[in-house]
Amino acid sequence: MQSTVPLFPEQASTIAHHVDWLYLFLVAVTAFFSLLVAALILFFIIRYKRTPDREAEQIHGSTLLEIVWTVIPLGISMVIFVWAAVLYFHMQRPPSNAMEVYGVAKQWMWKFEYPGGQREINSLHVPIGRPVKVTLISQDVIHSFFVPAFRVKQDVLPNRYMTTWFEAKEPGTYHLFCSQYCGTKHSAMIGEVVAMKPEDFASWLTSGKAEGSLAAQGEKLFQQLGCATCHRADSGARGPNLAGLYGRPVRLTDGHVVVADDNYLRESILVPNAKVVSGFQPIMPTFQGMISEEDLIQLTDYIKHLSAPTMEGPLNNRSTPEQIRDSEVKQVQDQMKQQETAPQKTSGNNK
Amino acid sequence: MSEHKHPSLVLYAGIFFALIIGTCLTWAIAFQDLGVWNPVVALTIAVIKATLVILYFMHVRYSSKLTIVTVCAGFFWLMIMITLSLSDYLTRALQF
Amino acid sequence: MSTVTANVMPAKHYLNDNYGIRSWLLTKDHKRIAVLYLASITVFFFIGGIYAALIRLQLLTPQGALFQADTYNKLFTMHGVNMIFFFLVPSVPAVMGNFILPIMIGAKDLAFPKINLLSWYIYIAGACFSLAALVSGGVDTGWTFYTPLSTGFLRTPVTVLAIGVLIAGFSSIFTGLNFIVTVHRMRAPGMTWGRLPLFVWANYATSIIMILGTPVLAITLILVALERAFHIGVFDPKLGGDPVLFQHMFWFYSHPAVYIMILPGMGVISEIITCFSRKRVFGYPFIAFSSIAIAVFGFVVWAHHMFVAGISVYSALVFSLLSYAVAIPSAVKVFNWTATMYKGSISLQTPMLYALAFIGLFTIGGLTGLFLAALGLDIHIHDTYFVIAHFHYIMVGGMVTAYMGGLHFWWPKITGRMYPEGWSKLSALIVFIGFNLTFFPQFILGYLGMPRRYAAYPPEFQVLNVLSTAGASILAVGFIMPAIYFIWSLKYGEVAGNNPWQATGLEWEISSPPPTHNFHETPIVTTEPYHYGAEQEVPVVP
Amino acid sequence: MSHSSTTTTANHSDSATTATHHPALVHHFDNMEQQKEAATFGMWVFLLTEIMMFGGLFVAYLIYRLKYYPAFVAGSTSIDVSWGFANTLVLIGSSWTMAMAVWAAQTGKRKLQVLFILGTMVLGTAFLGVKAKEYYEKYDECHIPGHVIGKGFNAWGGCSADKSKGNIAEEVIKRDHSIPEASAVQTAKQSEMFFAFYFVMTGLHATHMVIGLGVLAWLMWRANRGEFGPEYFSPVENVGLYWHFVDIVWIFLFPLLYLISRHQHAG
Repeated sequence: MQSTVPLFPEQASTIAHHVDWLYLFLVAVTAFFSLLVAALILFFIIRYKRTPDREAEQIHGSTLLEIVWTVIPLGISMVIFVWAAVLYFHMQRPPSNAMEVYGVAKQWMWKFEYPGGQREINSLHVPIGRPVKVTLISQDVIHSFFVPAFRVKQDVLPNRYMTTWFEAKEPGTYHLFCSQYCGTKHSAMIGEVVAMKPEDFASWLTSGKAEGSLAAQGEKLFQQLGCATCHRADSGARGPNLAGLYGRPVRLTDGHVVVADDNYLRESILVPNAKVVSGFQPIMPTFQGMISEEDLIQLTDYIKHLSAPTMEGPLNNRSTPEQIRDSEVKQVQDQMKQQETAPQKTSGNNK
Repeated sequence: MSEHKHPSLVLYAGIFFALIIGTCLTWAIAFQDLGVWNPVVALTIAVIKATLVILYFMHVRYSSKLTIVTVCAGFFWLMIMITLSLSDYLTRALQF
Repeated sequence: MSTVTANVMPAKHYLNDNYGIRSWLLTKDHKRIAVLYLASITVFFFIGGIYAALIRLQLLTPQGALFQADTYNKLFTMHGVNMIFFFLVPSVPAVMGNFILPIMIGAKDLAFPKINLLSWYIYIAGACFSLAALVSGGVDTGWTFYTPLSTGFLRTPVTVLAIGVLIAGFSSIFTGLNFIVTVHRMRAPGMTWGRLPLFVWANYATSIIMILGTPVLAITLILVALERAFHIGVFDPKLGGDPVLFQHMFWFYSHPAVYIMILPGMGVISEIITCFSRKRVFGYPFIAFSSIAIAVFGFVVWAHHMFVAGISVYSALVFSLLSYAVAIPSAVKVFNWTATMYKGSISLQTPMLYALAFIGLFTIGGLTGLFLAALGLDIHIHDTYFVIAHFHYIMVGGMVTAYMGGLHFWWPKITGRMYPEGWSKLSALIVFIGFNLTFFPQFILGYLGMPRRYAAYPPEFQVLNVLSTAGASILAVGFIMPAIYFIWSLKYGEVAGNNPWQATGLEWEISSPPPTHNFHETPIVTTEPYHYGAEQEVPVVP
Repeated sequence: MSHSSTTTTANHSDSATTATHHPALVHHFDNMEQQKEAATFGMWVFLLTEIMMFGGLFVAYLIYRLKYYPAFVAGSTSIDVSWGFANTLVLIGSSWTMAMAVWAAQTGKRKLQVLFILGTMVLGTAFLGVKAKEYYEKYDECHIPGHVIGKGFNAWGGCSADKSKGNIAEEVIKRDHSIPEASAVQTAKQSEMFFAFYFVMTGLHATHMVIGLGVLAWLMWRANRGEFGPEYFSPVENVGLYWHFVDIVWIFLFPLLYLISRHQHAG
């Protein structure tokens, strides 16, 4: 495929060839039916060319044929649907061992941050052979993170974290495009993804100047902003203890259960009264307009890295939010499903 | 179909009073705490009132099937829009 | 009914009934309104075409050959808005539907002639707004008006353009309303639903979409305008709004709208294929109901434009599945048209050339739609040139081709004169070649990863882009030629006679051009449509 | 599936109709019945578009209501329900007078027609008057979303000359004293979204009312000239359909905007 006009982009990620196989299957289907129709048309116009001595034969139709050409396309499209859906679910579910990177998009540039605190602009360095999960947010309009060589694309929304993941296979430099039209310099909002051998990546990481890891910077912010005055581990704390919170289902004052993911943490910092943990007062002030997207990422990463308290034990600790054991997760998810349909009712659980 | 049927004056007045009673009822119930049932009751009464207006004031009760189909199509499409939009919003939080 | 020799123009017809500007601008005759529409959408087709030409010229070189990025952004926005709302949506329904549909069902006019005229004035008002937006600097939102870019970040006259589109939307609502009522209430005696020409079925299905979809676009654009004027926050994430909701509401109209832009074309094809094969249509009820099925299913698939936009995975699954439901009726139509030619008596005159081109190009366009409905694959090709190529195969390869076919087919009916056959065949061929050269490379570009709406691109995409631009210049020639020979034929064209194609259908039983009130006496229909059979003379064209 | 024969024409239209050619019969209809049915059906198809237009707003309202439930409750509770209640009664009254106007046209009572159309217009105007009063109150309390009209959205008091008015944060606290002020102010700020929908929905409804009043005036003029009777009353019927539709929209807007979360106020 090294001709001057390539037909495929490089297959630089582990899913690229899965996508390409599906693509080729669809190309084959398209080619078959297009050529079939074209061949029939050509045959008919030659064979049944109008001549003075022959009349057209009148045919009303055939129910059998109608059924055949309804069922066959239906069958083929169901194959495509299932195949593509399975692939899609695979592409939407980042492996748990994925390395995390944060990306902030703005008109018209990409900023990336590594947990170690390294930052770069319009370029993203990743190791090969290891899944990388990119958590993305926009500061202004909708952008889209698109790396053709990896076959990944994800719109980047303001006010909401979106994630995508990939695992690079070959070292190299690949295009990073913004594929959602985002204003004047949309076509200049391009960057590069540099895939490196793990050892090269490790040395690249250490060579970059970092002012401490994201979590460390987050901790600094946590102290500066005074979060720690309420979010403490002791029983008199006015805010829930955040240790071990990340990724767990949390029960709210209105009885709903939500998962404490990136978006929940973000919302709780910016709009603290939206989803208050059961057993606590909605007293936290909002930080809307006071901290940047990068600060938020640092805080989130800090909270992620707080491991669960073990010494005090969560059982008698009033300030640990009511968490749910793994064994109960399925049950809770069912409950969440049911909740979605019923209108909510809010009221403090006290008085 | 040539002779156009329409409700009697008594029926018009009856519908009018039913609508007034419905309004008062929905107003009074709004101040009672029925939990999750408040919006359900309020909207049920609204649907009943709207149905009365459609059937009698707008003469659908006496109209052709075509009119009935048209009215139903409107609400059917509205339901398509609501259900499929909510299919996104209500399942976003779910894990998969 | 003799051919060739004794054709003379009727003494009195809708064109010479009376004269003067007022007789046109205040007309309530559906045929004259159709001609008004024909003139105005032709203007917009060529304006949109100029934008397209400039877009293709810009992309000749990787860094952009002609314009700054912001000018380019305005070009593709205005190209999209012009072509979609001011050409494609009104093209077949408002021109051919307006002219032919009432005649086909044996009515003297549409049910509401005044509303019909009003719809043209509304269209013109909307067009004026869109031109005003152009004159006052142009708009660079993209035709999709995505928030929050359109609401909070652009200083161009977005509101003016949004109002233009909103107004044009009401024009299509009124056209749709008129068609629905006309088909239900104005059919001639004996014109049962099973005897309706397929063109009428297709326009009826289109009207359903116009009626039910357009108002949602209207309210969405009103919210955008309010957001821009008062910062109410409905779509502004800074104020707690959800920009994805805009996409839901926008595509609730704009996905069905692509069926507004293809169904009437399918109706035209059914008429042409039968006529030039001299055959009954194969599987009449299946073609008729597949139009309705497309109209209905078209409303439940909109979020396949949003698979990477941040909708829930479950929702994406549902919309992907439903998207395949709409592919089936399209496939059924293609197979039925092809089968109609079997054992026919096929004559390759210009309308038939366009119809055959339609079948081929629409098949490719439709099948590439499956790529975009396939979840895992759409992630890669969404918002790339693959999408551009796909929908141009539907919109240009499908609808514009059908429109050209229909225009050639009914031109003798509309004007009473024939176009020059040789020139028109040549132009059809040029359009076909130019079109494929323009848009086929874009499929490859898209899979290679070139995003849409790029004013500049990495150098490795240049070869395909140059091919595409070369194709576009050929395509332009193919569209300029008809404009010239159609105008020429108005004066010099051969007089057509009532039925130059020896076609069936009520429109071919009245004079060309038709008399003002279509029928002197209400016709009574006793046969199915397309009753091509033994008792008619068959013209043999060399 | 019979075989083909040619299409024939016959002298159909003349035989069916024109014994008495009504002056309102347009040339392209065969008879008054066809004309009337086309008109009514056309009106229904138009109302279909109206359903979808308001429908888009209802969907958006529903989604945001789920998202910002406490703020929607607070915003809804801050509206004076008695005016909305009164307006509902007024509009239902106008629907009845409109229905009676159609009845009067069908039965050919000219004076009653004019009277009932006038009554509908009076009630419709009264509705708009109350609406204007409510809008002015919102303006005074700075509950108009955005910062273009008035002094900018302010739901935490101190905007109106009467300092006690328009403080949604205070309302929130009044309902549940345990809620701290910081949280109440957050909820009050979020109620901007509720007011956005309040104004867009009632505004679109009021626009329909204004158009309706214009059409009613034209109708009254025609009714007064005695144009309508048992033979020909489509315009009255169609304007009636439109007016009833506007009434139905309000029947849903009233509970959605004024009532649904009211109970918590009492509790």
